[in-house]
Amino acid sequence: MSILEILGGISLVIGSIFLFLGSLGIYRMPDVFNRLQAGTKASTLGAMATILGVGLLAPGWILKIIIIILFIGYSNPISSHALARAMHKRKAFMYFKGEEIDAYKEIEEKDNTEK
Amino acid sequence: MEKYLNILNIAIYGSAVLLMLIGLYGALTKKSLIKIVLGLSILDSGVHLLMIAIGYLKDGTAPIFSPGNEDKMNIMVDPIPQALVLTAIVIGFGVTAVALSLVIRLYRHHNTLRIDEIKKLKW
Amino acid sequence: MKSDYFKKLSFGTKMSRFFMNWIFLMMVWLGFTNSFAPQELLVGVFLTALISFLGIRLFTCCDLSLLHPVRLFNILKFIVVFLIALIKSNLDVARRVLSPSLPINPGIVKFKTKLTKNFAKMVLANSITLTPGTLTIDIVDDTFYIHWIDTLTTNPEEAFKEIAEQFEEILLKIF
Amino acid sequence: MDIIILILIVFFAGAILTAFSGKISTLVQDILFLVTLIVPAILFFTGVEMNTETVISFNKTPLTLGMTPLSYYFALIVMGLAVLAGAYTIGQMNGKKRKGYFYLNYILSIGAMFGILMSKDLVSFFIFWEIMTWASYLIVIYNGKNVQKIGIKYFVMSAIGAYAMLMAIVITHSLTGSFLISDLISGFGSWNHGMQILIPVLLLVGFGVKAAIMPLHIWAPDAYSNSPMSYTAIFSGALSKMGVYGMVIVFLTLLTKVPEGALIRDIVAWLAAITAAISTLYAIKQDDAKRLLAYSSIGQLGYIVIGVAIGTPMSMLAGLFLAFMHGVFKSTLFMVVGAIEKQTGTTDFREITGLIRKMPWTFLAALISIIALAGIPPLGGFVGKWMLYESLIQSDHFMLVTLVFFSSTAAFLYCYKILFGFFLGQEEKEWSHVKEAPAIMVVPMLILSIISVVLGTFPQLIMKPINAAMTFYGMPDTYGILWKESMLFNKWGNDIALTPIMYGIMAVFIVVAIFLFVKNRTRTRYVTTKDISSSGEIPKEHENLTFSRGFFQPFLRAVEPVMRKQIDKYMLSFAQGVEDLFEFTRRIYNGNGQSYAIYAMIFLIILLVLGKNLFG
Amino acid sequence: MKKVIVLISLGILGFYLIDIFLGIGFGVPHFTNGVKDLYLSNSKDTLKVSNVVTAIVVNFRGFDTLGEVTVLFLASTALGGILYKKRHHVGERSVLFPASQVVMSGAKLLFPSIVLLGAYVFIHGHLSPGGGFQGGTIIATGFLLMLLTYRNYSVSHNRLVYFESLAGILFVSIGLVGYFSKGSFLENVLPVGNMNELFSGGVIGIIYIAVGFKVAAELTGIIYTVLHEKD
Amino acid sequence: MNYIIYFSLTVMILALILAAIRFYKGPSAGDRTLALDTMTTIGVSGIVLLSYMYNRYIYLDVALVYGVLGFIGVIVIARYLEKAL
Amino acid sequence: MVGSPVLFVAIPLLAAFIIPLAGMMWKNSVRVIPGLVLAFMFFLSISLMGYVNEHGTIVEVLAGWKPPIGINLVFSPFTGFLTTLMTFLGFIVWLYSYKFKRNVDFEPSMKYFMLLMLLVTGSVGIVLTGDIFNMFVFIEIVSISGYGLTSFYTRRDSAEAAFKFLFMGAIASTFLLIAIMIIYSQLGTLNIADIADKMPMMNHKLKVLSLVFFILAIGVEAEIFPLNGWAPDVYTEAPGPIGAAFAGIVVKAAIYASVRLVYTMYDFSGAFDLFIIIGLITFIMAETTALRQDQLKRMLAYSSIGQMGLVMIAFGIGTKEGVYAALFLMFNHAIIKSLLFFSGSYLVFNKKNKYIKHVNGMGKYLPITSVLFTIGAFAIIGLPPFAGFWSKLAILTAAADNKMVVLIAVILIISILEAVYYLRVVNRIYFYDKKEKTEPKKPSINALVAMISLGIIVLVIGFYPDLISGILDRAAADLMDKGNYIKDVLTLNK
Ligand code: NA
Ligand code: NA
Repeated sequence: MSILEILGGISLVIGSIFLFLGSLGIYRMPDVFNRLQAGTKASTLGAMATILGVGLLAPGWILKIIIIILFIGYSNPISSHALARAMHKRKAFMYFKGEEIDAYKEIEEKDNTEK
Repeated sequence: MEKYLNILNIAIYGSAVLLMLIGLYGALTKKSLIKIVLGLSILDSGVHLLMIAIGYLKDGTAPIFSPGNEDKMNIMVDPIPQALVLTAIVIGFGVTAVALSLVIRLYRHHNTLRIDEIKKLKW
Repeated sequence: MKSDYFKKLSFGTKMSRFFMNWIFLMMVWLGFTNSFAPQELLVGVFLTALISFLGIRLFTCCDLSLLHPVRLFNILKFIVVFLIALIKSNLDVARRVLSPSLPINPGIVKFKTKLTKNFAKMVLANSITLTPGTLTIDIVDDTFYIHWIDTLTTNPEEAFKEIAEQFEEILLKIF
Repeated sequence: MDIIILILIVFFAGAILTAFSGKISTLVQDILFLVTLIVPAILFFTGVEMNTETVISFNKTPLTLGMTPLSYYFALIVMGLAVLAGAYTIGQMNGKKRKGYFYLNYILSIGAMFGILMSKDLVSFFIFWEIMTWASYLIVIYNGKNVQKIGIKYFVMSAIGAYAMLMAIVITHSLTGSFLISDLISGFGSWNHGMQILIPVLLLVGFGVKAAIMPLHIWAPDAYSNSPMSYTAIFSGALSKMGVYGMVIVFLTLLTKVPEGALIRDIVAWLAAITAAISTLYAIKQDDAKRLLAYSSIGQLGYIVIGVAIGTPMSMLAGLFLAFMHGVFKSTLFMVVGAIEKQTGTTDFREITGLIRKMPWTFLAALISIIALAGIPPLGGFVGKWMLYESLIQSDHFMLVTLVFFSSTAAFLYCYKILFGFFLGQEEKEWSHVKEAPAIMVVPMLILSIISVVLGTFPQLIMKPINAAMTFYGMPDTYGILWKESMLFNKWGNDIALTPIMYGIMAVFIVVAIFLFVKNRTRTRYVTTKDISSSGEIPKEHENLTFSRGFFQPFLRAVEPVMRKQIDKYMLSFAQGVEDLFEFTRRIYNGNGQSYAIYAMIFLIILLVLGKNLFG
Repeated sequence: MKKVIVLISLGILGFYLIDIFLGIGFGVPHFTNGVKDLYLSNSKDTLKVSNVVTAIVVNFRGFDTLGEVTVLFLASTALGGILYKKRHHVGERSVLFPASQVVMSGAKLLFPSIVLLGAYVFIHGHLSPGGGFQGGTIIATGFLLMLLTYRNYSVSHNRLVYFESLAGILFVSIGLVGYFSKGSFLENVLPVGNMNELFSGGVIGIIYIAVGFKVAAELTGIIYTVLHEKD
Repeated sequence: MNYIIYFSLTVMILALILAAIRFYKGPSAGDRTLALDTMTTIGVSGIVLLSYMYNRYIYLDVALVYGVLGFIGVIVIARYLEKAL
Repeated sequence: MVGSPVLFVAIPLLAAFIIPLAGMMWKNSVRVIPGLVLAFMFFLSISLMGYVNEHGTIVEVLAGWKPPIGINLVFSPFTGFLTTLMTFLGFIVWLYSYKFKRNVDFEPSMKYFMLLMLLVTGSVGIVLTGDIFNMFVFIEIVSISGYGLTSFYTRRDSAEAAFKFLFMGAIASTFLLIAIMIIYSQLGTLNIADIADKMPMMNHKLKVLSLVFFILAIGVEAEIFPLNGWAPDVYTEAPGPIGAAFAGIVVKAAIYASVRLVYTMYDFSGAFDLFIIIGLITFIMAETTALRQDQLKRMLAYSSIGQMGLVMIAFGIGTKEGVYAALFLMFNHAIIKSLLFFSGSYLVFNKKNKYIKHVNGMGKYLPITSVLFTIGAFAIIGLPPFAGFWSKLAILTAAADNKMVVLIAVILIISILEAVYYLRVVNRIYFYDKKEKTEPKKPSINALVAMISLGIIVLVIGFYPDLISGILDRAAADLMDKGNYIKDVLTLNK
């Protein structure tokens, strides 16, 4: 067993666990924003690690693997952000522990008055 | 009788047929134009699944020769249904696009998506 | 709101952007093909040149100056910082997700950034999204609105320090 | 080129030329019209030879043309009438709109009738039959009144007839492999029994429509009275004879070979007799001359069909003779009514009166024709009816004789009505300006009247062609046996001195006529409201007081129960019911796409379930 | 009532369908001397195309594909007709307001790569699971991304038409070249090369490139038309 | 090594199930989209892993295209959700 | 050989792709090129017919792969006859609509003529192709062109009609795919000749069920009852000439498809009875429904459906005479119904709902159009000596030869209804007074030329049916000879 294979295996295991944690976060968190928080981070890292693991196991594929990793790392935060903004604009339910802390409200109120 | 007992048989064909029936049900009973179009799409997907399933060969691989599997012709799944389904999908897409554009126009004129309110051509 | 599309570009800028784009796309092409076979490279060179040429006005973030060694160094530095943050954030997520009580105190805070380039802002926003407990909701001009899973402060400056400072420093050197 | 084809070409080309020549001048159009009718007549009388055949070779369906003695006989009627009525038409159509349209269809229908008579195969027979039907249909709706009702009724009945015929034709083809009439006749005997019944029945339905036999007659009164009178003359005189022509062939050839032939003969004869009786009653009831004559025509056709259907040599002789005579005198009467309509604008007995001095020649023609029609000696009608009675008695159809005799007698009533309604009675100021019809209308009427008189006196003139026609189809040669000079031989072999009897009766009649004529001429009687000349009816103040109002009321009241059951009312309500049914089928198409898809599903499932059985 | 009828009908239909297909069987060879084997061997030996599906789609049954391209072309034409309004106004917009700065910048950088990916997919159609349709679709989604993100990003209509038409002409012309030089429409006229190299399979690659461009232009046109369908 | 791959696959399937539950439960369209997006991400990883398992390099293309389409799909839905269409 | 069958598809598609470019340079080219292409197709078809008469069926191989590997096109006396008919009608439709108001605008005009051209191409493709899946593709080409053309006018109802059409079409195409896949799964081939050759090997149950799915799928386009609910709406809402194109071209192609199935692919005779049953029901339902219509185009639509039912009956008779009659009916129907749609459109041109009552008194205002409509009406009723009579005689004779007496009776009875509703219209044209004040629209010269040429054909064929009876004979013989078809395609020496 080469060192690459060992690293790859570790990467695979870690990646898949984080993928699971991401899904668990999505499952457990109370509102859509917190779910996005969990989903973005954990599943991005999870996917990147898993794919990297494959890349380490099959070094001949590494260039394409890198492209896929980069793509996931680049696109996932953007899509999460887009979704978060959309949900805020839709006034989706937002969980607060105590009082409401929402600095973004001012922008939306301004938008509304402009319309 | 044994054909009914094969789980994989049931699972694949059953889900394809179920998909078709769900699509048909939606298309035949829903009142919203969008839902009808969706129903047609689901119906299409069901058929595409059915087509693919027919070409499948147990333990078969994709019909693509790459270095190393050039002699595995006998375990390749049937490529023809795949080619056909490709065509069918594109055609289905075209039809769906036209359908949606018709829906848009109907909505533009009638301000509703309910087919029971769009009845200029009834009796 | 006008986009870059309508700006007039000098020939030099154009060429610079074109080559930057070409290099970038060629790298992507290598990734796609995963091969150095001459046929693939030949096609790739032509194809990426064509796409870069057609997209000369719009689809460029940067020009060749990005390849300046200092910048390249900073890019590497940024990646390291970012990866550390990413791993930290994931551990943070793991902790919150796995603890039965869901220890969160969410809220949306804002702060201002000194970055001017849109692309830089985007990179910062993405970095923030991927780092512990924060998620970019929106950028309006130079104000960032951040969803914070554990709101420590609502003061913009403090929030900036807490969330974005380490990235912004490096990004300012890159762009 | 064969002369028959030449005649047809002259007809059809002439029809089109005539139709469009109206753009040049009306005079040219009129002349062209007459020429198109006269030239074929001349060609026919000089050139057409018996028993020749011409084949127009369409490789799928060769059309065969040729003349038989029977068709020669009928062609005599058609061609002669066409020319006379044609001349009359020019007068009548003078100044009317859609002249080209009328001329076109007039000539087309004449040409088609000629074609029918010359057809030796069933396809050309059918084609010409249809052209005739359509041309006459277009004339029926010519005046644009009640187009949808009368026109469609005529069309539907014609189509029922034509399609029954067509069905017979294609079945014939499937059985003999040919469309030739001669093949039909020769092969018919060997067919299976069902077809031997079906084919004649279908053909008889087809011919029965044109011959207006009950219950296929419902189109006739409306169609006759809705057409311009000059064409009604053709309708009644020539077109209806096409049905008779077909029936003659069927009865002479096909039905002689089937055991059920006798039954079918009796049924047709009875239907014809009932037709004759009932339409006579209806004729009596009419206040409009056109409708009266229409019903009268139907009744007369009944006699003819009885003669043809019974099918003994003498009855056939009677039928064919009456067919000719009816063509002559009924056409004249329609022309008379047409002339009156032309000069006064109406044909209602209740409005017109006392035209005898205004239109004397017309009156003369009317008088002669009515004598002929009523079967009063010495004119042709009498001879025909005598033979008919004789043949019915000889073949033991006593009930039929009674019925025919009854309607014959009743016919006197409406004959009286025509004469009195129009010509006799008081002159009214309203009609003081009326003049005699133009010569071009009067002359044909008079010519026909002369023919009536001549044939009444010398029936042997046409007995010869009739005999030739009958022997051609296998009847015994009766010329010189049943009929010699102007002698008719009866059942007991004695000759009846018909001519003296006829002249005697004629003398009496002329005396009466002159008496009436003179009386009315010298003493115009003004009636008061208390006058009882209206057959016992007490006129009301607001009615105008002519003889003709309320004619025969008591009689009509007596036969009312019989007449109340109008067959065409049943037919109409049947048609309405059919349309309602279709309204129901229409609603299956409810406009809902999902419903259509559900139909599709149900259709699919039916096929899935039945598939195994369907495909065997 | 309607639903009951539909349910019963669909139930029966479902029964028949299941019965048919279970009878046919899954994952087992159905027939012995079908054309499948001919396709596999000819693809490998004659055409030197590794992706047999591509060989079928572009060569063996290339006529289908021509029809398929036509269907798409027709759909975009029909759609344009259905949603046709008098000339679009100046200053029209594809979306009501732009996306956030992040998405805009992100899309801008990503777009050329997506186009490249699409091109990659259709250029390697004969080697990989890709092909003209897939590649064209990817490019079109790239345009979709741009149209959705920028408020007034406009695709040059004429340029779309050029691409679409030229690609279509190319496809048919290749077919006609085959017809006139080899006697059969769409017959391969180029050397087939070696298996698994980029330049292999003769005209298949070129046709797939044409298809890719055409599909991309058509789908973009469709997206463009639909997005501008606002009053 | 196979055990590791099977372990990873199993965990991924569990993750998929959790995301699917979220997709089913919603409650908002955003939640569903998020769940779908996560499923896409897991799916991409899964395909990459499978392509290693079957040793078929060409499946990587599928993963890449799948990822791109998933991303654009989310953007489309997000734009729709913020009523920009 | 002057050309090749593949040009029927290649040239129009090439043109379709060139037209947008050409349109940028010369606007009118978007109208002119489709006309040229359609004319070319017609002449190609005629020249190939000449060749086929001398040398026998042409089997065109595509992509250099012999059947059953590759797709092939079959230009035989039968398919050639239909191709000639379709391309001719396509050209006439083009001619008729050349100067339509909306066709003067660049964009709609381009779309209209493009869709029309591809509608014809697709129909020709259905007829020529020797491959069952390829036929599916062409069916979809025809359908989508149809959807586009139906909703061409932006009146609101046209979209409704098109949606119904699409709805049925989409369901139909699904079942078509299923049928094709069942066949493929059993025989491993998609080539029609190969399928026909191997059909005896197929499991009987699957054979029956696949045919059922085929019938459902093709029946929608062939407008058989009860799958034709969409058709009247489409005929009403589509532009006038498109009604003619549907009746004259699309339905013909669909009927061809079903005939090819039953006569060539499948090997049981029970299907013929099904043809008669379906045809008869369609005929009766459509004609009785037509009787109760108050809109002109709707009436024409139902009449057209009824005629197609008659065609199916004729094919169902199953003898050469029956096929001859069916082909004759198809020919007549194509020509006559187009004439009726063309002239009918002008009779109710400016009216919103196109009620039959709007034709009142048009005889005075549009004399030529009215005469042409009348000729068409007389011809379709089967009045001798117009063309319709010969086909009616042919089908009746064919039925009689097979002892189908009841069938003859039913056909004739229903024919009376048909005649009645046509007569009602004709009567209105000539004998009613025009009520509306709007000026009737005079047909433009190109439309007039199109209508008159159709009218002349009706008259010429009526007076001299031999002109086409030879062609029909050969076509019928060709269809009946299944073995020859298989041999022609599968033993190709090319
Ligand atoms: Na994510
Ligand atoms: Na993603």
